[in-house]
Amino acid sequence: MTIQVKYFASLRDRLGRDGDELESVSGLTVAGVWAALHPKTPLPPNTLAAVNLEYASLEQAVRAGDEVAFFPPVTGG
Amino acid sequence: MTIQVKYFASLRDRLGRDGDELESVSGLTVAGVWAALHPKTPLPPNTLAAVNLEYASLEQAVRAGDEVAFFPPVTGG
Amino acid sequence: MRVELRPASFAPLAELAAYQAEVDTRLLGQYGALSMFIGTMRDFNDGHAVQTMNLEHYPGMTEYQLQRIAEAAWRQWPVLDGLLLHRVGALQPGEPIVLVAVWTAQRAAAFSACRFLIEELKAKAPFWKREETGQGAHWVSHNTPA
Amino acid sequence: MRVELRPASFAPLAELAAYQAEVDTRLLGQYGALSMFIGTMRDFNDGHAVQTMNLEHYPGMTEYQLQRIAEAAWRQWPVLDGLLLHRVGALQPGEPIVLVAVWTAQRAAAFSACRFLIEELKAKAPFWKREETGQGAHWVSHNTPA
Repeated sequence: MTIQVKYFASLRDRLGRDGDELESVSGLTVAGVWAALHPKTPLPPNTLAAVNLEYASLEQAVRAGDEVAFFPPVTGG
Repeated sequence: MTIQVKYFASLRDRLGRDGDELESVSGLTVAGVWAALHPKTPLPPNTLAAVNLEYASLEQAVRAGDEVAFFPPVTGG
Repeated sequence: MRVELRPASFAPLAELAAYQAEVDTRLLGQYGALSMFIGTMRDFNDGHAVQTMNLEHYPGMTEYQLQRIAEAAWRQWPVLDGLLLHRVGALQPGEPIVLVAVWTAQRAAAFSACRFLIEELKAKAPFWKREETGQGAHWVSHNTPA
Repeated sequence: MRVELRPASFAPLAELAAYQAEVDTRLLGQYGALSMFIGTMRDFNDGHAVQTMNLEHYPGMTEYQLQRIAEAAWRQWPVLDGLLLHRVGALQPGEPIVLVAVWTAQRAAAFSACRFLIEELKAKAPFWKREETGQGAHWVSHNTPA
């Protein structure tokens, strides 16, 4: 099973796409998802992450079937 | 010239009228207005006073032509 | 800025919408925040059922004090416009008592000025409530603090 | 309690009046306080003129986070009812962005819960603003603190 990865706002514009798919491996974290997909691009400072619609730390474990999102600080309201 | 005196709310009910007129004398204060009109009734605790629509202390001077009001704590809003 | 007493029942959201249309002709694109408060008569107060309420005021002083309170808010925050309506006379439960609305560029000032207006009004504007309950009538002795 | 995203321009005071009518069928005489906030798009932000704005969101997460924020307010204050509407999509200056309304028995809880909702929403709900100015477009980098 795979992990769905989504990008939003300025981060999506920068990456040039709104998401990726990643094969799940054991011991994967949020930071590991980013590193696997963007080995040459460090996670931009202040980037926020979510796993299955909940805010998540970079150390949080990611499992097969999870939806992981990366996005800049929110600016609603 | 006289001083117009007004009473409101529970104080008016207690006194049985909504106002009085008082001949002006020199050196009169707000407390003196009350004492002249109600020599046997001390000013009820927490009573507020106004002179010409502005809140006033009991020591404030009162002059001929002034409008003096006494009323209980306000409860609007 | 409009400050008015209302001797008969009023529809606060309709009044606000009408005033908003006026504000828009002057300020559309400039205000970013509207904070509003409506106080409504409840059917229950301090542990007893209330059937009707009479709101007395001091004609002349009440309007003057409300105006002063508004001016104090305007001095303290960058207010673009405001609306303050307060009922007087005989009210039934569910009827509006007071409407306060403040338009500003940014939200912090709108919230602060709106809250200031209602707290100052409750503390200083000469209004007095008399409640009629099943057990008779009484004057409300004091407002609850903020 | 109603929490909704709006993909097209909406009339916040008309929506509030319609929801108020629903609230009245359930709660008339029980609520004594309504605190409301409307955020509107300005034509000027951070020193530059803004022509249009696009409000992006994260479908699914945005609704879920708004619901969680509302539940947090309900746990913290004795809220009787609430309405939270937030715009997404392309906006012109003067168009409403967000409406927050809270009904409570007494005013302190209404003000506090309304303020909490807007501050939490600005801090946590996944929305992103992209402004178009005469000099091109840019993503708004952060919200101003309260």
